[in-house]
Amino acid sequence: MITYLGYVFIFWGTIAFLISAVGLIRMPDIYTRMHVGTKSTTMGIILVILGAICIEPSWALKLILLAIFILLTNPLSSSVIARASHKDGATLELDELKKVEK
Amino acid sequence: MFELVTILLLLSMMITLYRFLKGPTLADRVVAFDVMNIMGVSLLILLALYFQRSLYLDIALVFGLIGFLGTTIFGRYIEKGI
Amino acid sequence: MTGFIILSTFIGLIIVSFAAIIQKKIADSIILFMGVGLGSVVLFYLFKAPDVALTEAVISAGISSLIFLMALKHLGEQK
Amino acid sequence: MNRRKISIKRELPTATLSGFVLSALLILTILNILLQNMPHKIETAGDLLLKLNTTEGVANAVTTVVVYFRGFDTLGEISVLFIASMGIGLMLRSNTKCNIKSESNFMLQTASKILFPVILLFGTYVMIYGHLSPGGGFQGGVIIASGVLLLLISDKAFEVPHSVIVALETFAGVSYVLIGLIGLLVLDTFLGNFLPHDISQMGMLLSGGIIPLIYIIVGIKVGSEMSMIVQNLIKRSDDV
Repeated sequence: MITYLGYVFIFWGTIAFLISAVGLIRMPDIYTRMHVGTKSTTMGIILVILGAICIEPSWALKLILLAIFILLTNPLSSSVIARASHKDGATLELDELKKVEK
Repeated sequence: MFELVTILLLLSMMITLYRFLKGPTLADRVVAFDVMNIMGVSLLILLALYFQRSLYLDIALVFGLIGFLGTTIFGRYIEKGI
Repeated sequence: MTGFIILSTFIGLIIVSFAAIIQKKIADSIILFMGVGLGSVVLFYLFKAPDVALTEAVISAGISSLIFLMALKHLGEQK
Repeated sequence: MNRRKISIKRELPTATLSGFVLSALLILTILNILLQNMPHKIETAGDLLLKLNTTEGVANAVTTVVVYFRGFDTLGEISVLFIASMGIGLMLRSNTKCNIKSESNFMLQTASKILFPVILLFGTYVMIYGHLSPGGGFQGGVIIASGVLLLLISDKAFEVPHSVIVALETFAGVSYVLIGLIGLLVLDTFLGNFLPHDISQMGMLLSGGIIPLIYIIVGIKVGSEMSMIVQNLIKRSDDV
């Protein structure tokens, strides 16, 4: 029974990956792509790890350690990319605030 | 069940590969590489479940811990800091 | 099932490595080379060689890209 | 100077290519038939190594080869890495400017101080458990060098102290040869396993005899050499 629960978790995790991959193509500029690519994959990997814990409860220690590593390092890379592309001079494609300032 | 999940994961990796190959600037490619890194970690977890070997999780641990270093180095290169 | 994953990884690896050759800028080639490293880790893992996969993962994650980028900076970017 | 343009279609010999493809398919079919008719019970090299593992008390077949049967080759590989590190240091020594232009992200500065001990601990885990799980001295050393690399690209003022690196490298090299010579005295082979190793305890941490010790030494040496290479590439400002 708990195995099926685990597979349901993994299924929703892969759906999150699929949403992230489609958004990576769909979005127009680098900032929105970075947003889509990092938020959704964090949720996806956490769901996959939860499912794996449900399927094999004896591996729980290593998998929780892996989840902690991912939660520590994933926001870091997104912030580094955002700062780098801002310094490189990337602009927003749909900038609503520019209309307000005019 | 395992087949469905793996095919979904491979499909999303293929879609990400399009952005990885096409991406107009270097930063787009780096973002796509970061996403593919996380997808690769989850593919390694699924394969460890399929082979029933808990030892194979060590490689996923390595990717989870130091996989972000490549992204960081490229970020520092794009902002001309390194 | 394993054969299907191996086949799709092979096809992706061939496409990425061909794209890495024909790029104009060298920095683009380097990030595509990192993708080749990721694919080969999955491939070694599927062939049940975890030692080789671990070594490839450790090398290609951090050190390799730094060495290539620093060599690029030493030599100067060509147009 | 107008060279005649040759179209790709005319240049490609299609008949020859299709001939190649057909012959390759034929060879593959013949190989497939031949391999199908072979007897199924073949004693591969992996099975032989697994038999040897039971005599040495080590669960990882690669470790048995690398440390027991090719221990002297490992010494040679370490010295090759040392020569590479020395060459990079000598070539980049004359240029004494810092290569890092700007301060890094605030998040990166904070996170590197949290992540560095975690990476160090994980590298030590990969080193010590090398005889039970995938990994070993070289991989653990490179993981530690990656932690040093994270500190170097996040902090502008950080620098690996040169004297510490020299002391660690000398200690590791000398003790590797000393352990090998003790094995030569006691058991008549270089790197003989003179510590107790029970077969009944296979799978435990202390079942490998001198294997974890050797892997720790190799990891210290590889880690210090790789972090020296990384620092020479990034900073280029060693004042020796």
